[in-house]
Amino acid sequence: MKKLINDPQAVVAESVEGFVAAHADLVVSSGDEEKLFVSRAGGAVSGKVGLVSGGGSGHEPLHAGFVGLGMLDAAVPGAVFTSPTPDPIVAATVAADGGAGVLHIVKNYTGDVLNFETAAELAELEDVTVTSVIVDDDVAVQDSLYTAGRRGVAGTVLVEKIAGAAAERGDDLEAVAAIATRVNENVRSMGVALTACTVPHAGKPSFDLAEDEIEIGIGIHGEPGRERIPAASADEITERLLTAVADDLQVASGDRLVLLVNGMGGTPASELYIVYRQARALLEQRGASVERSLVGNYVTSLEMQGASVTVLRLDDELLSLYDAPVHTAALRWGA
Amino acid sequence: MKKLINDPQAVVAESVEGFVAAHADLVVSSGDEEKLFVSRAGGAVSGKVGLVSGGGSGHEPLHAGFVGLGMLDAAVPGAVFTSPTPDPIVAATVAADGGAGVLHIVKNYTGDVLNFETAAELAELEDVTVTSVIVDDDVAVQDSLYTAGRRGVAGTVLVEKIAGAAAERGDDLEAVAAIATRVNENVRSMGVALTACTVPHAGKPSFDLAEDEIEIGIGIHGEPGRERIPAASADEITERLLTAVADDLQVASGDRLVLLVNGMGGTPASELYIVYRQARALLEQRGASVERSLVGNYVTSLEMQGASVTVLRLDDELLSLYDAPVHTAALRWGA
Amino acid sequence: GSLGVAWARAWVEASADVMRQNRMALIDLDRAIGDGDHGENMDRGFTAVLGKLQSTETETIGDVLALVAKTLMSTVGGAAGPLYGTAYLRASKAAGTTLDAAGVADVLEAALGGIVARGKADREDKTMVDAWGPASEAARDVARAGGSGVEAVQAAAEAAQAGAVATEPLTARKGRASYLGARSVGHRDPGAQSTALLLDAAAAAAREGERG
Amino acid sequence: GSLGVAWARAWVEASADVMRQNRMALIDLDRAIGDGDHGENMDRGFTAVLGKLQSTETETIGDVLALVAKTLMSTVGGAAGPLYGTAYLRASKAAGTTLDAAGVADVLEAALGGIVARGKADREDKTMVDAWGPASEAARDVARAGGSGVEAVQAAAEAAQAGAVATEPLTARKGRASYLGARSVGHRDPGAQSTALLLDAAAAAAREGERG
Ligand SMILES: Nc1ncnc2c1ncn2[C@@H]1O[C@H](COP(=O)(O)OP(=O)(O)O)[C@@H](O)[C@H]1O
Ligand SMILES: Nc1ncnc2c1ncn2[C@@H]1O[C@H](COP(=O)(O)OP(=O)(O)O)[C@@H](O)[C@H]1O
Ligand SMILES: [Mg+2]
Ligand SMILES: [Mg+2]
Ligand SMILES: [Mg+2]
Ligand SMILES: [Mg+2]
Repeated sequence: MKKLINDPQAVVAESVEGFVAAHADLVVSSGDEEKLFVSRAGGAVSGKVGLVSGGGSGHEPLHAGFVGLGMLDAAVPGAVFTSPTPDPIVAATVAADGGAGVLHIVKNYTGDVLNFETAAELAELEDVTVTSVIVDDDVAVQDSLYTAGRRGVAGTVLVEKIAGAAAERGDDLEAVAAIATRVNENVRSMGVALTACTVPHAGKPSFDLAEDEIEIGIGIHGEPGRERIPAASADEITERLLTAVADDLQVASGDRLVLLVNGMGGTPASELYIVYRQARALLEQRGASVERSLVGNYVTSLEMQGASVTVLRLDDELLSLYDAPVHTAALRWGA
Repeated sequence: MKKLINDPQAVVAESVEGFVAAHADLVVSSGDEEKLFVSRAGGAVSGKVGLVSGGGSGHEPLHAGFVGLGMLDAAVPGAVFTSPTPDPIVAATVAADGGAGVLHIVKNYTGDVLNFETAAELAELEDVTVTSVIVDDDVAVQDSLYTAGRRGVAGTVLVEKIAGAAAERGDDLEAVAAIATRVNENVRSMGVALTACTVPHAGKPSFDLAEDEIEIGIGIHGEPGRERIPAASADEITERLLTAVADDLQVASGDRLVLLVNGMGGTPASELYIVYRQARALLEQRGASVERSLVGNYVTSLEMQGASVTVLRLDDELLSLYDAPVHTAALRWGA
Repeated sequence: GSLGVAWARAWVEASADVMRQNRMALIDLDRAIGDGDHGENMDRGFTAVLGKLQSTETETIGDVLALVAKTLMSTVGGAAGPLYGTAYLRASKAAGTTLDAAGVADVLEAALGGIVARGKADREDKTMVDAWGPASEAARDVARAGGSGVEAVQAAAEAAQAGAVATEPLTARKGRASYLGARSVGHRDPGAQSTALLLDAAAAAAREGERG
Repeated sequence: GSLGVAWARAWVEASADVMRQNRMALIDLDRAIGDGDHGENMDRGFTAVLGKLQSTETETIGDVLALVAKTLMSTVGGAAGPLYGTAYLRASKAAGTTLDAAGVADVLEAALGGIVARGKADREDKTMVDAWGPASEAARDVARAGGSGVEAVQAAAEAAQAGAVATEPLTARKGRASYLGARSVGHRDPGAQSTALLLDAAAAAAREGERG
């Protein structure tokens, strides 16, 4: 394992320190190592619903990179690939509350769900009204009442963007939660890994992949995927991902879409655009139109090589919220 | 070698196809495989000095990701790590000319210099006035009359940004070239690689690095660096890079700086922020102040793991040009 | 044969020890069917617990277990943090001043109840429930048979280890391993194994207490 | 013993062949002290040249070499593209209808002059100049000694190969290998090697022409 890090235990703290120093116009850190969170430089916006997300670190720019105007109010980074504990979530929730309540955007992992659940209860004790929306867009995982259900992956960015815009325009907590839920219902993702990643404190790759194998349906925590198949061309891999996503979402002719091709951290941009090219072509073959696109590293797995394809079905309102101004470290337009 | 590609020979063409499809609001492709270039969607801006850059592919988002308002007018992607030939450079130059002449921003590699040189001569035959600025910010390489001189690396982004702003405000060709030269004179960079990268058509890593070795002073073409040393902590590596950069630039107390920590393509954002944290601290120890920061993948070497540190000394004019609006696929603010 | 606050403190110390020693083994189990952090999480948690314990007076078993609960909840994170946190919290409430075999069974059942309440896993879902379940049953059996508290802990530890081993052929239906479906077969659940290790530490502390 | 347009065409065909066959070897030389693309660049260039040649009538050696020049210039890129492009362009201008030994020497000197004009490398800078230089001198020697055109090409090819080998102990001062400084020592310059291969193709074509 070679990484640009110092003490493996200090990775998150040092990285957040660098992050808030580099983006001091946008964000501040709580500074408290026991209750570490990142929030908007200006503090809570009075009267606005606060948006808080978080989860294990290692997925940067998620979530701290999306704190700012039109998106999150606070982000809580756990240890690498480990959900944060309730305490910092509570602290972030209190900090994000502008009096209109706080929406927790939680990716569907047992750990995230349980820790945010406890935090929500504790925050209510501090007189903050909390509603939670669970993001579960990963079609690689079978959705079933008898399992942990689908994971939340790159679709989370679109939930955060669009719910953030709803909060910014003044929607109340219930309405923001409803928008977030609507985005989650209309977004699907699936990913592939060409290589594993190495968690700093583990010091070994999260799984072993032969030189001619890839993992289809990979999660964002270095957890193994749905199946291991022989390496294939970008077009073939993309077709596999896109087909699973579009079938599950039942993409139909006339649908207006956002297409997000997300890098897992170690993939060159040029390869993401090759994936994008094919994904878009396949969507257009279905008669759908790609109205907006994002291509880049948004929800990563450390230095993993690979990509995920996310499709969101738009309606007029979602599109206008998507287009609304956003100014964060990792996403910026209109502001 | 596992990559998200189809035919290794088609990587550049397919990637550019995806890129212009994803950013159709900003850019178009010439479409001509023999004379491939990317230019602003609106065409040349009448009366404005045109900015053209280019070079081997594999450094994305450089250069096509910087085509748009306030930055480049056209970018010419060669084969992976191979300077483009004169023909597409000429075509891009003609396309970028709004009647006020064209500035070529050329990274200092023998191939780039020679091909742009020929292209400039040929473009003059088509009645386009061309001036060239050579970027050579890499302090890892000894500057000497008797060698190829220093390489152009991540500092190129700052040259393109600031010269682009000068062109956008209406400076004439000579003035834009003077600004570009001033940026180049005030910018220095140095990089490190933890892993090599693999050129698609070569199919093998560009060099072999043991599990406990790193390359200091790496170039952006997978060419080996200045020296190979045992793996070290992020803080130690950063100090090595920053010291070389700051000494060469003679950073002094009171200097106002841009600090760019650039990822080589396969490095997690979290690690870049750890490097940033230390680089900034060391600059502040020298009494300098970091006025603006960029942290991310700007000038990459495919999937190489590693980073480079770039420091630009600002004056009032350079700062205001840096802050001027820019709207490209990879850099956006104020527009 | 009964267990008191000294045992509880010794258990925590032994737990911190065993988590440190098995850190990499648990990471490796979690790498296979999860995300490779379980050993790190538990080690971080019990290191913190040990620190807290050393600077805290405790009068009852319940005090000790409550301290463990709070500290794990606020330092472990992930799925294991809230689950173990709730387990120890419920256990702390169930614990009397000293534990005979029935008391041990009550405590383990309370812990199990907390885990199930939070995680909603059934037996054979390939989670830590598959260690806590057999453990509490074994303790209850010892109580019914008239054995001692120490014997109950010993039986619980053995049953937990057997339960952890028995997760190997199962297909995971809860937690991160469930994403793997059939590919989770053949691997031991890391949380079940950490449970077995913790109960083994409990048994070792009990045996030490007998001797000392 | 003189060389005409048929030889020039045969040379190009042999060149395309030899670049294809040595693609990976040249990539490997360039990986060691450069960026690993020289074999790919040369193969791409000469594949294009071959295609063009097959669809183009050529009357003189100069026609053939001019076509090579233009095509390399517009397909190779990198440092080698303009350098070889200029070399063949100057060579095409220097070439008479047939080449005796002096004619061969003139052509090679012209090529060398083009490369030096563009690349500003001196001898022993560890570049293709270290192959073209000895090659043109060897051809001139043959001419002075009264040898034939075929003999001149043969001698040039041998000198180029020796020159390429002789780059190994040198420290690079031009091109990408110069970034390595002392670490470039011990590796053969890829461009010098491709020059040697091209001149070897020229000699092979000349021998074939003698026989045929
Ligand atoms: N729903 C659940 N019920 C009971 N135990 C669970 C549940 N989900 C996960 N676990 C336990 O948690 C363990 C994983 O803990 P850990 O690796 O620390 O957290 P994470 O899965 O968040 O990375 C699993 O091995 C399993 O025993
Ligand atoms: N200034 C120069 N003069 C002569 N030859 C040069 C010069 N610079 C580079 N070369 C030659 O070019 C070769 C490299 O070509 P190539 O790998 O195709 O281009 P690049 O270096 O741009 O990747 C070197 O091996 C060397 O022989
Ligand atoms: Mg985890
Ligand atoms: Mg090259
Ligand atoms: Mg885990
Ligand atoms: Mg090369």
